[in-house]
Amino acid sequence: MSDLEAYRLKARGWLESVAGQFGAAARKGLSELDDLALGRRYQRAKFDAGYAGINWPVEFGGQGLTHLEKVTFEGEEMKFGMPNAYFGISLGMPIPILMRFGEDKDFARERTLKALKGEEIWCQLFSEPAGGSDLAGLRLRATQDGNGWKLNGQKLWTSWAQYSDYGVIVARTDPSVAKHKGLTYFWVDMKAPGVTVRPIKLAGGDSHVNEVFFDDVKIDDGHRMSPVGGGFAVAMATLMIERYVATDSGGFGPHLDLFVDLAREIEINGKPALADGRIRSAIARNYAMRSALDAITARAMLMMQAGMEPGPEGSLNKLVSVRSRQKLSELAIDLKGNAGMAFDDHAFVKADWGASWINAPTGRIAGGADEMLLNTIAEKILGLPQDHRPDKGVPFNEIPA
Amino acid sequence: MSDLEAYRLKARGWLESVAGQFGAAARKGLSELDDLALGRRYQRAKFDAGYAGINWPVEFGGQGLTHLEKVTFEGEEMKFGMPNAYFGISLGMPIPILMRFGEDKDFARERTLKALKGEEIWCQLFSEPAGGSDLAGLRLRATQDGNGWKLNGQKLWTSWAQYSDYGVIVARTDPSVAKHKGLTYFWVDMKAPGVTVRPIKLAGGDSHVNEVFFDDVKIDDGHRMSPVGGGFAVAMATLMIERYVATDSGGFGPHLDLFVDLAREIEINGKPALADGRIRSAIARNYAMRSALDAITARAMLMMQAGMEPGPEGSLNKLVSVRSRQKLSELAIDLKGNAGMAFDDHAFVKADWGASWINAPTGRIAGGADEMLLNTIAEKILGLPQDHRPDKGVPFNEIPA
Amino acid sequence: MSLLYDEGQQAIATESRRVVEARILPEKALELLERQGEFDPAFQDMAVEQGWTGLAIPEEFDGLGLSLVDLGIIALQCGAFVSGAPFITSSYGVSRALLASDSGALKSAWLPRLASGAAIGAVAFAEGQTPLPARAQLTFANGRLNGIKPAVSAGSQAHVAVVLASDGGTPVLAIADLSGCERCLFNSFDNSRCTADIVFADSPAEVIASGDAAMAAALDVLAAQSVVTAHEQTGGAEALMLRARDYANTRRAFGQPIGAFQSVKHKIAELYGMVELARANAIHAASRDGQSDFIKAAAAARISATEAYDTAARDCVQVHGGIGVTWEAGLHLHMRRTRTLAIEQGNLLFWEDVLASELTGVKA
Amino acid sequence: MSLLYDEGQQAIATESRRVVEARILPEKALELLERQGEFDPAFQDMAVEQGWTGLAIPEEFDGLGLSLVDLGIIALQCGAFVSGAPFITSSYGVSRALLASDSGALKSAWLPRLASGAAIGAVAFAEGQTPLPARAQLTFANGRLNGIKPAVSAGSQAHVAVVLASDGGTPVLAIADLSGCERCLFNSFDNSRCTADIVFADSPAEVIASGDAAMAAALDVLAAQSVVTAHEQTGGAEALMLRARDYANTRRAFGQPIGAFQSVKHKIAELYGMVELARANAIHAASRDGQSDFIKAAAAARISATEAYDTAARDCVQVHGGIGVTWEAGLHLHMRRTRTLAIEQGNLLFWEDVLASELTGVKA
Repeated sequence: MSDLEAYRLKARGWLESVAGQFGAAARKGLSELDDLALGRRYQRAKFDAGYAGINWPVEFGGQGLTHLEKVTFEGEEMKFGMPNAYFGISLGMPIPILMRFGEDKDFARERTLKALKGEEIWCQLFSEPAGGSDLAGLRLRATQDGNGWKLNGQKLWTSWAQYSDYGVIVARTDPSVAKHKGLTYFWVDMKAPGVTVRPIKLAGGDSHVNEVFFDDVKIDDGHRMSPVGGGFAVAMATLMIERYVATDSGGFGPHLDLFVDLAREIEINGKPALADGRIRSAIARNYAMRSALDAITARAMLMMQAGMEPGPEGSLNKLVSVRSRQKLSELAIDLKGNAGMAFDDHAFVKADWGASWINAPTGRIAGGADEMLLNTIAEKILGLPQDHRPDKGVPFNEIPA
Repeated sequence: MSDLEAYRLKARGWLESVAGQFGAAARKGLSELDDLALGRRYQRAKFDAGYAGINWPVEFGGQGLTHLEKVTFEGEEMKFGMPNAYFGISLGMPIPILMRFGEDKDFARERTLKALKGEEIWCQLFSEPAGGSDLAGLRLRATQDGNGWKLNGQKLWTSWAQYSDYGVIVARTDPSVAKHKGLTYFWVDMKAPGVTVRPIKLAGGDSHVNEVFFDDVKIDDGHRMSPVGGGFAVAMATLMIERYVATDSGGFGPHLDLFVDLAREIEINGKPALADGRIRSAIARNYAMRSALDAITARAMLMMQAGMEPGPEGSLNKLVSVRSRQKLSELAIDLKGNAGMAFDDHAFVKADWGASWINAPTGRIAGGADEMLLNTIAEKILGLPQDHRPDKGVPFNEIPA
Repeated sequence: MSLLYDEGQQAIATESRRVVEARILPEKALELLERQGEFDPAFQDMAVEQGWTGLAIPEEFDGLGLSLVDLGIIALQCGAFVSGAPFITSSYGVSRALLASDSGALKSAWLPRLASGAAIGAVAFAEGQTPLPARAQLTFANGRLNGIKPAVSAGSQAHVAVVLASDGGTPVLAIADLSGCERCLFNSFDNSRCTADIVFADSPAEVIASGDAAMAAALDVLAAQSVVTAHEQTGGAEALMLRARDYANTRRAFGQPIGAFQSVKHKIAELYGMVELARANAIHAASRDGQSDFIKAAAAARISATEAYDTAARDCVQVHGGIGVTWEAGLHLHMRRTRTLAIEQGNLLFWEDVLASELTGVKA
Repeated sequence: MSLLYDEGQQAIATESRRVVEARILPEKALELLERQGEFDPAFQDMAVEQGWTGLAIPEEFDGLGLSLVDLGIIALQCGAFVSGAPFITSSYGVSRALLASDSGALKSAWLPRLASGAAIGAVAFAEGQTPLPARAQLTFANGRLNGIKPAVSAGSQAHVAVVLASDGGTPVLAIADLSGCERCLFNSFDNSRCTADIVFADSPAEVIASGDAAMAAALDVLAAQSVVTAHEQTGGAEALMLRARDYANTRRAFGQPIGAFQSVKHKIAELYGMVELARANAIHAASRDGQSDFIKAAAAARISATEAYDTAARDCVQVHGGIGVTWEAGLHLHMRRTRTLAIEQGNLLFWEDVLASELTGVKA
């Protein structure tokens, strides 16, 4: 048995031992605040058991293991519906960036430890009303203020900002140069005066994303994590991490077995749905698609084990999975007929077809819309031309709004 | 019974009376030249029976009836597989343009009569190697030559040029102005010295389109059918006619009943294919799509009868029909299993799934590629922005090739 | 009936659009999503005042005696604004069933009340995912119904229902006064449809048809409701297509309106095509009411309209990006309604089979 | 077997691509379209010389004793150039059937000849559109076959065939020397597959397996051939995707490369996705040869690869516009091959059912 397989079994053992305390069943019916509190306790338990910061340096409180152990643990963890969503962004992007780009190492170490223990949460303040897909088009201003800075403007779609202690932010420090050249990267105290967080209710009824307003928020120049005007590069580095750590965030929704179980209970024109060619075709084609993505992931793991760089096909996962999940979830609901109209607002995306369906559009937009992913494949992998972009090279303050 | 219905019955009666002589059965196995000869006799028979130039002015040898009688006759004619393809372009675009824009009326009348009788055939010389979708990007030059013109260059995709006596052509008379401003519209004698026609063999094996080379072909200024530099407008007028007269050119391929008949003979896993949900779904969805297009056409007819302008939804026919035909033809071939590999190069697109399948891509490209049709819908009907076109307004000879 | 709207029908279209647009507030619809079994009274008032409740009921029963084509025109406007409650469709379904009965008493008892809007009707055929159960769990004996009809649209509000029940194994189509019936509410993703389980406990009912005639009459009611629904879906799809178009023309990214990017532009053009196909089939089906090919035309309309509305909801949200998935933007009102309308009157699996059986003579 | 090619396998990939690219001429393929029953001898010579004919045959029978993964690598290159004749697949199918038999005599009679390329094999299971007839029309009795196997790939050239026949209602899998059998040619859209009807008239044959064992062995052979075919389809799809990419980068319209228009750009990006899914499933299936989930993996590979090749053919031609539908451009070679490969080894309807049965335990 490979070391990795041994690690997997040990991890599953621990997860099973705490599932009763933290798992899907334990969370059922909890208010979001109670669920968050449970989540903090779960994160602390992970830290104590050595499952937090698995592939992070020991001096930052991590375990000093590899990406493989991390992915292995997350693969197992996914099955238990643990309350870990609140820490996904925090530990996914801002903290790694802080470890890498933070000037004050002691501060970085202290923040990292508290984040790993679930005591502090960080958010990522990138998107704005004017620019969803267009990261370089940000408007929020940071102006020189003594030997510090003053932030004014608005961010949008900031996940978990309402529970965050700190955040990383990209701001425009020079509007007179081309749009991706005038940005700078900082960290901010989310409790600082002038920061207002307004949760945004989403189509499914929940509110994990927020509008964040900055009104003369003063920050010390020590908060700067990039050269002045060098923020775009750090922001891109963050997004690279995002692509790379991207574990299936709801991706396919419920497992295909759940669809088979559902269809097994149903008759179409008095015959078993599982004997109907249309349902059989849907099952077969979904299985083929999922097994292909599994094989791509498995091959990437083997390559990493062999010290190779996995191929770009890894980027297909989100594009393929969420789109197919949207249609399969619709079919699952329709299959149930009138009974399909029953709806549980708090169900989990990976366990319930209604939740999977209502949240699918968010999945197709957040973290790179389908169209942006196709552009990336076309341009970065296949070398096709970039789209026409009239604002290319134009000073930001001369681009017509 | 409406007059139109009476006209339809009379037309069908006549068509049935000559079907034995000219119809699909009579054509089976004929060489293309023999089929053309038969076609000329059929066209003459139509002329004598009063079914040629149905909606054309009487002084040009037409019947002086309306577009409705024309469409009604064509709807009936389509069912008999008559050899009329050779005259479709000729009578569809060039001759109407000649009637409308030709300076010399006697000449126009004489040509029109001979074309209506099938004695002469006209072709339309628009597309070139450099520009399929981009009509204004034409390169073929017409240079002043005494008080006439000299043509040099190449045309491509010219239907039936190999059998044509005359053609209408768009040539560039001024490369120093924006691309759509330097074009002029002429007619040419296809038998003139310097004209070389090379048939192009297509994927299905047949060759109804051609390359046409012009090598110092001299034409009199009387051949000019537009102001110098005003050719683009006349060309667009021609294409407008094309959209408007567009009768189902193979569109859906074989009738859906033929698919049902095929499936009726076939078993899937020992059960009738017609009881298989996948086949039932394909039949139901194709029927829904076809019945919708039929309803759109029927409504357009009613509007024309009521003297109204039909809606733009008429433009959907080609886009929707050929795409769906491509996939249904594939399914029909696959359904037959190994037997589906048998292939008849000379079968008719509307009677044979193999012919329908192999020629479908041509249908999706000729007379407006899918992508161009979608652009037209988006821009002309919905008012969405035009694509970025870097060559807009740039003098033709300064556009990078 | 003609495929071409006459002047009167064009007037109905314009007027109904005007009033729906003026009276139906999206904020109200958003509120109702979080309340079970409630609907927007403003809509019902408008429907009564405009005479929509009696539109397709014969004049002898105090209706306007207009056709399915006319009702479709109203439904299309209701669909465009995600309004309508289910009554436009369900009360019509009940009136259609009543007109199929030969009891003058039944007709005069209910039709005038349905026409005036004093009574709301519900059609309770489906059980689980079977739209037309030939052997229903709901039983009929000695003039009494016993059993439960699950998840009936309008069920929480209806005064009268037409039900498909089983009389010792023989299907019967019956009319029941619901005043004595318990309604069990549950949370749905589209609560304003007033969907509820209806409990029949020795509830009196009168038979309209039985045996094959009952199944045929039920299918006719379901088909007619599908045609009304197809108009509603077409209206919704068109509204989404236009909303995507307007957003694509104003929202800018990378220095130009996003509508200049073909991925957006062609998505919307494809929606235009689907909307026009759906419209053509819906009007065609309505115009075939009473003809031998009505079921076929209704099934075709059902398929095109469901495809169009489902695709429009997916693509319109996608074109909007982040703003499209917010609660306030309300695009999810359409998204939720797509599933409701895809399920009410039977899902596409059912209608594909109905149509395939008509076209091939082979049963599923 | 691993999902990851080792150095030896990467070498096979590079080398096989090099020789196929050098030796296989599109013009030749175009010629062959118009000749019935013929194939490109240059290909067979190359296959022999490169040892492909014996690649997956055990060394004790003069083969190289390599795996399905290795054969897949070759098939992918063949697919990229629409080459291959059907022998790579069909001779392998026969050798696999032979290895399943327990007659040493049969094995040593045929396997070395198949390995050397001296003999060409054909797999003749299908009748009409039934890929695996449980009650074949072809009959077996007293060591003799009687009947016709229609449209057998490689049928016009094969020396030996493995057939599915019926022995008084019991299915048998048998090996037959074809020297005495008449072959009836017919025109197909992809003539170089050497497809022909094979006529058995008291033709001697030896049984490899009978009853359920025969059906199981036949399905195993079909599945293994499907995995080879899936690699061939993946290679074809990838070649078309890259050809569309290259054309879109060079061809200009409206003043820019057409690849800058998202309708073109995204079509090609989608093809990239389908190609990678197909590749992943094909390699995965090959690596599961001999495992209990092999049939499932093979069916998944069959589905992804067929979808990818079909879509790539449609879209690559569409991206090319007019030039794409000319005879000379030769894209129709791929287009024709998509249907051949979609039909050989059984169409998707068949494989969807095989996979659905495996996943649900419910038969079609």
